[in-house]
Amino acid sequence: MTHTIILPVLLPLLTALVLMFGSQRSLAWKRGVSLAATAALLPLGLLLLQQVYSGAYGVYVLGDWVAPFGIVLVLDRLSALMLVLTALLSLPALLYASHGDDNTGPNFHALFQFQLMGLNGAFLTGDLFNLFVFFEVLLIASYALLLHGAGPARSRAGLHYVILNLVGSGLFLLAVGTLYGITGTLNMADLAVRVAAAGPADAPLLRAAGLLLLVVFALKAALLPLYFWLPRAYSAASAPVAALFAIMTKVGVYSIVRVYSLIFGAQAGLLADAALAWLWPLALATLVLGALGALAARELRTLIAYLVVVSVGTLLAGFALNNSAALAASLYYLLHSTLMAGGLFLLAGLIRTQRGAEGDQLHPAAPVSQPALLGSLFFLAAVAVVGMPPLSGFIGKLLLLSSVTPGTQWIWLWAIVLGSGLLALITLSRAGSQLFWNTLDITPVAPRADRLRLAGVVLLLASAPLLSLFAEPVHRYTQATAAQLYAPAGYIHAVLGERDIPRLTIGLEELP
Amino acid sequence: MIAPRRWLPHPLLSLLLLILWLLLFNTVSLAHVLFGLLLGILVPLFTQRFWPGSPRVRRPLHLARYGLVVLGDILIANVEVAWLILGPVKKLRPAFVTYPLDLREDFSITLLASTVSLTPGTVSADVSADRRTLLIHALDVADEAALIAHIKQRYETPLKEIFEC
Amino acid sequence: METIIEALVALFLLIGAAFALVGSIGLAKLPDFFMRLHGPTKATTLGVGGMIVGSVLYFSTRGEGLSLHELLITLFLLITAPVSAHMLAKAALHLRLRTVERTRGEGTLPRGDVK
Amino acid sequence: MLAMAIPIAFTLMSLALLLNLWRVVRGPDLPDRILALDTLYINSIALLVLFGIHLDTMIYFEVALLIAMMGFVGTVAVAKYLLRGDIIE
Amino acid sequence: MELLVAIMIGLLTACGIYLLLRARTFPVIMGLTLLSYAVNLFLFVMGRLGQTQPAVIGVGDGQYTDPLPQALVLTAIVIGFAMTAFVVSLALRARGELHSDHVDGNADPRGPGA
Amino acid sequence: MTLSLIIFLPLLGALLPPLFIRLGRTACAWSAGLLAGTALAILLYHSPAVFAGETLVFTQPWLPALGLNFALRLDGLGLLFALLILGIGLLIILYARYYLSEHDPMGIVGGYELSVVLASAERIQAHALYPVTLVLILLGAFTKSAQFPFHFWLPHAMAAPTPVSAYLHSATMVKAGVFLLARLFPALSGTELWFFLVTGTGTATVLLGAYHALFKHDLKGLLAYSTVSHLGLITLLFGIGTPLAAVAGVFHIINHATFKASLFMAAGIIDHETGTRDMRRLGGLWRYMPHTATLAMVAAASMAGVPLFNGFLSKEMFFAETLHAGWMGEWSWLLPLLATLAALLSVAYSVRFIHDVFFGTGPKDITRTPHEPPRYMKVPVEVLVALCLLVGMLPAWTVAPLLTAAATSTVGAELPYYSLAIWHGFTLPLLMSLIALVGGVILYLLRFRLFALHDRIFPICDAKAWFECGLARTVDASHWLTAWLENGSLQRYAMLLVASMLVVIGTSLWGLPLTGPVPMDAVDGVTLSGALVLALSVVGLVVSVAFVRFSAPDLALTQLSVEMVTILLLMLALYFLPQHSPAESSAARRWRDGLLAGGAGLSVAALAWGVLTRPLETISGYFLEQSVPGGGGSNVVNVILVDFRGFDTLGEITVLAIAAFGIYALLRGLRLPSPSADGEGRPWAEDRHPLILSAVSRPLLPLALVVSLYILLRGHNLPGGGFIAGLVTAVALILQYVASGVVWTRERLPFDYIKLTASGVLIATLTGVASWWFAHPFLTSTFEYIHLPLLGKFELASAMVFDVGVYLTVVGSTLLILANLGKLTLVSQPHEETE
Ligand code: NA
Ligand code: NA
Repeated sequence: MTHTIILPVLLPLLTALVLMFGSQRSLAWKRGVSLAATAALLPLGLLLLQQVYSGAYGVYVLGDWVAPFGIVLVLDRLSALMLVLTALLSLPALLYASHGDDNTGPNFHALFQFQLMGLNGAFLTGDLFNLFVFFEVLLIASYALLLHGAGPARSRAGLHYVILNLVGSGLFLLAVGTLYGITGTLNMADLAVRVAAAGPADAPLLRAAGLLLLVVFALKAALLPLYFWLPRAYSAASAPVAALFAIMTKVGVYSIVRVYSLIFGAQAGLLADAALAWLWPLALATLVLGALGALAARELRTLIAYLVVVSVGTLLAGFALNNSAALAASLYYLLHSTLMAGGLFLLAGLIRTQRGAEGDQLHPAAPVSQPALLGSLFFLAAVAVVGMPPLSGFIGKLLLLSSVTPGTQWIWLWAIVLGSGLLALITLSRAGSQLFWNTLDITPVAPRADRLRLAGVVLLLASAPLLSLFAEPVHRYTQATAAQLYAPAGYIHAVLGERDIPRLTIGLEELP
Repeated sequence: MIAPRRWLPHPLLSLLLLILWLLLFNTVSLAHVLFGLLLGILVPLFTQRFWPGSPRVRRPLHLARYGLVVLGDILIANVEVAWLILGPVKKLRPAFVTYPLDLREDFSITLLASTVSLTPGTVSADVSADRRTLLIHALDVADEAALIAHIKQRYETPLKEIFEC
Repeated sequence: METIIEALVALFLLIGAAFALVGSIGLAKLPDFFMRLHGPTKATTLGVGGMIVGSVLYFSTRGEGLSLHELLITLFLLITAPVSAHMLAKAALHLRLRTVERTRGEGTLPRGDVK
Repeated sequence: MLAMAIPIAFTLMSLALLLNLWRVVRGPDLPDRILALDTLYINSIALLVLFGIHLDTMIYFEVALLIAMMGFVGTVAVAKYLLRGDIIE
Repeated sequence: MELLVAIMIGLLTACGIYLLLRARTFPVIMGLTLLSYAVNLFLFVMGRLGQTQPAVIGVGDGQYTDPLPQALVLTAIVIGFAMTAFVVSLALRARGELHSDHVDGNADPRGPGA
Repeated sequence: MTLSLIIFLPLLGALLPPLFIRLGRTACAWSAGLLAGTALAILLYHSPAVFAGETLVFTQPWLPALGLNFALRLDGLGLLFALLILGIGLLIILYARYYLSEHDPMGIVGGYELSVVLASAERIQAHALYPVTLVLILLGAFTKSAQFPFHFWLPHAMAAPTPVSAYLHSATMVKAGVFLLARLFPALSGTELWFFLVTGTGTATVLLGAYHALFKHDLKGLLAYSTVSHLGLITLLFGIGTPLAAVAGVFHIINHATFKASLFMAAGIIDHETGTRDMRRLGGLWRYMPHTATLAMVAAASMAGVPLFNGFLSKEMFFAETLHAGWMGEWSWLLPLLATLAALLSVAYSVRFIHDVFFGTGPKDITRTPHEPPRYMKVPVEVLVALCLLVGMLPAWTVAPLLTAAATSTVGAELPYYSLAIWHGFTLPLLMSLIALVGGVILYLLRFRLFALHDRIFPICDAKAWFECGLARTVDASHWLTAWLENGSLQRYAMLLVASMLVVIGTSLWGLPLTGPVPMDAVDGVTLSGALVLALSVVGLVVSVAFVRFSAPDLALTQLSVEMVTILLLMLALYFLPQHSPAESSAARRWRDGLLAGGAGLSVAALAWGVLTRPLETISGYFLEQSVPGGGGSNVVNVILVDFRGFDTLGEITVLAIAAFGIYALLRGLRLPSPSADGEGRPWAEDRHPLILSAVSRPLLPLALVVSLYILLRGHNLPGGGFIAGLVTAVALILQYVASGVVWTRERLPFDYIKLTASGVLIATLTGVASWWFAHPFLTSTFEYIHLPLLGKFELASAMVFDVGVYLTVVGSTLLILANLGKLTLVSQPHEETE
C-alpha cells in the first residue's frame, strides 16, 4: 500500500497544524517550516507524475471503503500535472512572501498551507461532494489570505469575493444534490456511468445539474459573465497571494475539464458534451473583454488580473473545441499562463515597492531603482504573455491555433486569439513604457529588490524560456493527458473495476 | 477572585450530575454508575471556577419539600390562570408589584424569582441593583399586599431557611 | 398495553396539548406584552409536563424497563424558562413597552446601589 | 384510545404553533416576537415528545432535551442586545 | 408533501436571493443564511421523503431513510456555519475600514457611521 | 555544432556586461566585442562552404508536433543576416563605448542584443506550418518589420540611445520580419493573395514612411520613418513575387543595413556633439565637422539612390521589377508611379537630412561648440560608408557572391540571369530615377510651403499621433466598457450569478414533463414569515422540525445547535452595524430583484419537484448494510460522517478551523465605533450582567458539559456525535461570556483556543494516519468490543477518537470566533459615534 497519493493533502495540512500550534513562535521558524514543506511538494508531485507518466492510474481508497461507497483519490496525468504546477507556483510565491509580506497580519504561513491542502485535494479527489469540501477548504483559506494585512480595497474586494463564492457554494450543493437525487451516487466515475445511462425523463434534470456545475466552476474560473469580481480582488491582494491566486482560476478550469470530460463528456449518452455550446461563445467573449480590460487597466496589478481572465478565456475556448490536440494545447497554455501570471504578480510587487507612492499605477512616476533588471524581466514576461516567439506563450497559442480545423470555429478562434494578442502587445508596451521609459526625472530612493523576492520572480518567469526549451516533452505529456481525458473508460475502470454495484431503490416499490 | 480548587466542591452538584448521567442513558448499570461518579467528581473540578459563590444547602430535606410545594402550586395555579386567560380579558387586573426581598444571596434570590415566574400568574420582571427589591408583574391581582405576603410566607421564608440560616 | 395505562397516557397527552394551547391563546389574546408573558408559562409547565408524564408512562410500560430520561427535559425547562421570561421582561421594561391602562403599579424599581 | 388522543393532541399543538406564529408576525414589538419564538420553541418540545410517542421511538429525545437546555440562549441573546447592545462585554 | 417541500425550498430560495441582492451587509448575510437553509433542505430531500425510520440500525422496522444526504447536509451545515461566521466578521471589518455597511463600501449619504 | 556557438556567444556577450560593469566601460565593451568577434570569425570560417552553395544544418528537434525544430540553417540568406547582425553589432559595440555617457548602463545594449539575437537570429523553421495560413505569418512579419499599420511602434522607440536604435532600426530587429518573409518566400509567394496583401502593405508603408520622414524635424525621427519606408520597399519587392524581385529585396536589405546604420551613427554623433537632433536648430555643421559631414553625405546619397552608391543599384532593380509586375492588369501603371513617388520623397528627405544639418544657417541655440568626435567613434561609420561606396561602384567584385548565395536560398531555386552593373543604358528605370532625383530636389526646395500645408492638413495628428489618437479612443472605449460591465457593485455581480443559475436551470427544464412517476405523500406542514433574525430563527426551528419529521434526528440536533450559535453571532454583529440603513433600492430595482428571486425560487422548487417525483437508485444500501459490521456503529449517519466519508468530515473541520483562524486574524486590531445608544436613541441599560442570568448560567455549565459528553459518546450508535457535542459545550461556555463578560470568563478558561482547534484537527488527522501502521489506507477505522467483568460490553472504535477530534475542533473554533467577536467592544472606542 503506497500512501504517496494522499501526501500532497496531508503534508500541507499537518504543516498548517504545526504552524497553528507554533503561532506564537518566531517568524523565522514559521518561514522555515512553511518553506521546507512547500519545497517538499515539488519532488512529491514529480514522483506522482512519474507514477502516472505511462498512463497508469493511482487510486487511493480512503478508509478502505471501495468506490463508489467511500471516497477515493484518483491520480491521473491531469491531476499529477496540476499538483506539479501548484508546487511550481507556490514555492516562489512563498519565497517572495518570506520577505515581509507574511508579516502584515498573523498566521500567513498556516493559511498558505491550508490553501495548498485545498488545492491539492481538489485536484486529487474522485468524489464530487469531496470536491465541494476541498473547494471550501481552498476558498476559506483564500478568503483569509486575500484579507491578510489590511486596507479598505482589500475589505471591499474581499467582501464581494466571499459573498459571490458563498452563493457559488450553494449552487454547487444544488447541483450535487440533483445529481445524487437522480443517480444515487457521488463518485465521479460512478456518476459518469450513471449519467451515460440516463433516460430521457432524467436527462433534463441532469443537464440542469451539469450546467449548474458549469456556473459554479465558471465563477471560480472567471468566465463571462461571472469574472467581474476578479480584477479587483486579485489586484487588492498582496503580491504573493495574488501570485498563488493565479492557480485559483485554474481550479475552476480543472474542474470544468474534469467534469465535462468524465461525467458529461462525449460518451455521456443524452448528455454528451452538455456544456460545450455554452462554453465556446462565453470563453471567446471572456477573451475579448479580458483583453480590453487589460488595455483599460490603470494599475499593473489590475492589468495582470485581466491577463488572467484572458488566459481563462483562451483555455476554455481550447477545451470547447472538443478535440485532443486543442486540449493538449490548452493544458500546455495552462502551465504557461499560470506560472507567468504568478511571476508577473510578483514582479508587479517588486515594481510597486520601488516606485514609491505611485505604486504600480500606469502613469509617469519616479523610476524604479533597478530599471535594467526589472525592465528586462518585464520584457521577458511581456514577450511570453503576448505570445511572441520564441517563448512559451507563442508555442501555446500556436499549438492552440493549429489544433482547430478550418470552419466557423477556426475563423473565430484565429481572429480573437490573434486580435487579443495584438491588444496584449499594445497593452504591455504601453505599460512597459510607462513603468520604465517615461519616468520622471527623479532619483529613485527605494532600496534594491531583496534576494528572496527576486528569486521568486526569476523562478517563475524562468518558466517561459524553460517551457519553450522543453516544449517537446511538456507537450508530449499534455498530449498524453488530453488523450487520457478523452478516453474516460480507463478512469472509470481504474476506480470501479468490474464490480457489480448494489443499489437500493427508493420510491419505485410504491408504483402501482 | 478565582476560588482555589477543592475536591468535591459541591457534593450535591456531584450527586445531581450522577443522576443526570444515569437519566441520560436511562439505565442504572454498574458501569454507568462508576462513570457517573467519575464525572460527578471531575466536572465540578473543572467548573467550580465558574461558580464561585455557590450556595450551601443547609436543609436538604426542606429543599425537597419546597420542590413539592412549588410543583403543587404550579398545578393549581395553572388551572386558575387557564380560566383567567380563557375568560374575558377586561376582567383581568394586571399590576406591577414591588416585592421587598429578605433573601441576600444571589442564588437564593434567583430561585425565588424563578419560582415566582414558574407559578402561573406572576412573572419576576426585574431585580434592583442593590438586590433588595424584586419587581413582579401579576396577571390578575386584587390585593398587592396579600400577594407579597403569600410569596413571602410560601416561598421566601423556606428558601431563607434552606440557604441562608 | 393495558387499557388503563393507555387511557392515562392519552389523558396526559391531551392535558399537555390543551395547556400548551391555552398558553398560546394567552400569548395571542392578551392585550400587552407583560400580560402575554404569562401565557408561555403554561406551555412550559403543564404543557410540556403533561406530555412528559405521558411519555414516561408510555415508554416505561413497554417492557423495556423504566424510562425516566424525559424528566430531564422538564428539569432543564424549569431551569431555563424563567431566565428567558425574566430577560424579556427586563428588556421590555427598558424599552418602556406600553401596558394596558388599568395596570396598577409602576414598571420601575427603586434604583438602589449597585452591588 | 391513544390512536384517537394522538391526532387530537397534534391538532391542539398545531393550533398552538399557529397562534405562536401569528404572534411572531403580529409583534408589535421585538420582545413580543421573541416571546412568541420562545413559546414556539417550548411548544415544539411538546410536539417532539408527542411525535416520539406517535412513532413509538425515543430517538427524538435528545432533540427535545437540547431545545430545553439551549433554546433560551437565543432569547437571552436578543434580550441582552436590546438591553445593552453588546451581548458579550 | 413533496409539493409542499418543493414550495418551501423555493420560498426560502426566493427570500434568500431577494435579500442577497440588497445593498447592506446585514440583509445580504441573512440572505446567504436563508439560501443555505434552502440548499440544505434541498440536499436533504434528495434522499426522498418517505414515511420511514431514522437510519439507526436496530430502531424501527428496517425501512430506513437514506442516510447519505443527511451526512452531506451535516457537512454542509458545518461549512455553512464557518462561512457565515467568516462573512459576518468580514462585514464588521469592512464596516470598520470603509466606514459604511454598504456592500460596495459606498459612503452613506448621511455621512460616515450614520 | 559550432553553428550554435554563433548564437550563444553573443548571447553570452549580452549577459557579460552587467557582470563586468565594475571593471569599467572598456572591459565591458571588450568582453562583448570579443564574443561577437569570435562568433563572426566562426561565421566567416563557415562562409566559403555557403558561397559554394552548401547549406549547413544543425537540427535539434524542438516541438515536432508543430513541426518546430530548433534548426540552425546556415545558407546564403542566413549567412547574410548573421553577417549583418554580427558585423554591425561589432561596430556598434565599438561606437557605444564612446557614445554612451558614464551613467548609462552598458548592460542595456547587451539587453537589446539578447532580445535581438533571440528574436532574429534564432532560425525557427516552421516546416509544418504551411497549412497554417499566410495571415499569421504576415501578421507576425508585418508587426516585426514595422509594416503598415504596425509601423508606429518603431519611431515610437526613439527614446532608445542612438547605438541601440542604429542597431535596431537598420540592421536587425525590424528585419526579423523581413527575414521571415524572405525565409518563407519560396513556399508562400506566387499567389494572388500574397501579391495583394504583401505588395499592398509594402506600398502603403513605403509611401507613408517616406511622407512622414520628410516632415519629421527630429533627425532620428526622419531616419526611423525612412527605415519604415525602406522596409516597406523590401516588403513590396517580396510581394511582387518574381525571383528577380526577391534578389532586389535581398540586395536592398544589404544596402539599407549599411547606409542606415552609418546614418544613425552619424545622427548620434551630431546629437552627441550639439546636444540636439532638431533640424530646425541645426545647420552649418560642415564648418565644425567636415569629416563626419562627408561620411553622412555619402550615406545619404546612397539612401537617396544617387548613382555610384549602393542604394542606387537596388533601387534601379526595384523600379525594374515594379514595371514587370503584371498582377494588376490595366492598373499596372500604378505601381511604377507610386514607386517613383516614394523614391522622390526619399530623395527629398535625404537632401533635407544633409542640407538642414550641414549647410544653411545655424546652428541655433547650441550650448557647446561642436567638433569632430573621437577617432574610434568614427571608425565604424567609415567602415560602413566605405562599404556603400565599394558595393556601389564595384558590385560584381564585392557583394555579388553573398547576394547570389543569399538570393538563391531565398528563392529556393537557381536564379535567373541578372546583372549588377552600374550602367544598363537609358532605360525606363533610369528615367524614373532621374524623375525622382530632380523631383526630390524640387520638393525639398518647396519644403517650407509643404510644412505649412502639412501642419494645416494634419493639425495635431501625424501618423504616430493618429495611432495615439486611435489607441486613446480604444483605451477610452475599453475604460468605458470595463467600467460599465464592472461597476464594482456586488448587487450587479450577484444578480448575474443568480441570472446564470436561472438560465441554466430554466433552459434545461423547459418543456420537460417535470412530474415523475412516483406518487406523492399527503400534506402536513407549516409555513413561515417575519422580521429577519427572528424569521431566521423561526426558519431554523421549522427546518429542524422538518428534519425531525423526515427522520433525521442528527440533522435536527445539528441545525438547532448551529442555530443558537448563529443567533449569538448575528447579535454580536448587529451591535456594530447601523440600526437604520437608508433605503437605497428604487422601486424598479426591487421589482427586478423580486422577479429574479421569484424566478430563482421557482426554478429551484421545480428542480426539487422534478427529482422528488422520480424514483431513486442509491448506493446507500451499502451503508445501511455495512454500518454495524463494517463501521461498528448503528447510527448510520454518524458512521458515514466519521468512517465511510470521514475524509469529508476532516475537510469540514479543517474549514471550520481555518475560518476561526482567519476570523481571529481578521478581527485583530479592528477598532469599531460602539454606539452609545440604541436605534431609538435610548441609552443602554446599566445592568451589564443581569443577576438571574449569571446565577442560572453558572450551574448550568456542569450540566451542559455532562450532556455534551453524553451526546459525544453515544453519537456512533444513536443521534449525536462530536459536532453537536462540541456545539453544546461551546454554547454553554459562550453563555458564560454573555452572562458574566469576557474578562471574567477568560480568567476561568485557561485554554489557547487556537491550539485547542489545531489539536482537534490534529487528533482527527492522526487517527487517520494511524491506520498506516496496520497497512491500511488513511482513515481506515477499526473497532473492538471489550468485555469487562461486572461492567459489561464496551465498544472501542477509532472512529470515536476521530469524533473527539471533531469535538475539540468545534469547541475551539466556536469559542475562537465568538470570543473574538465579543472582545471587539473591549478594544473599540465607546461613545465615538452618536446616531
Ligand atoms: Na409565573
Ligand atoms: Na462584546
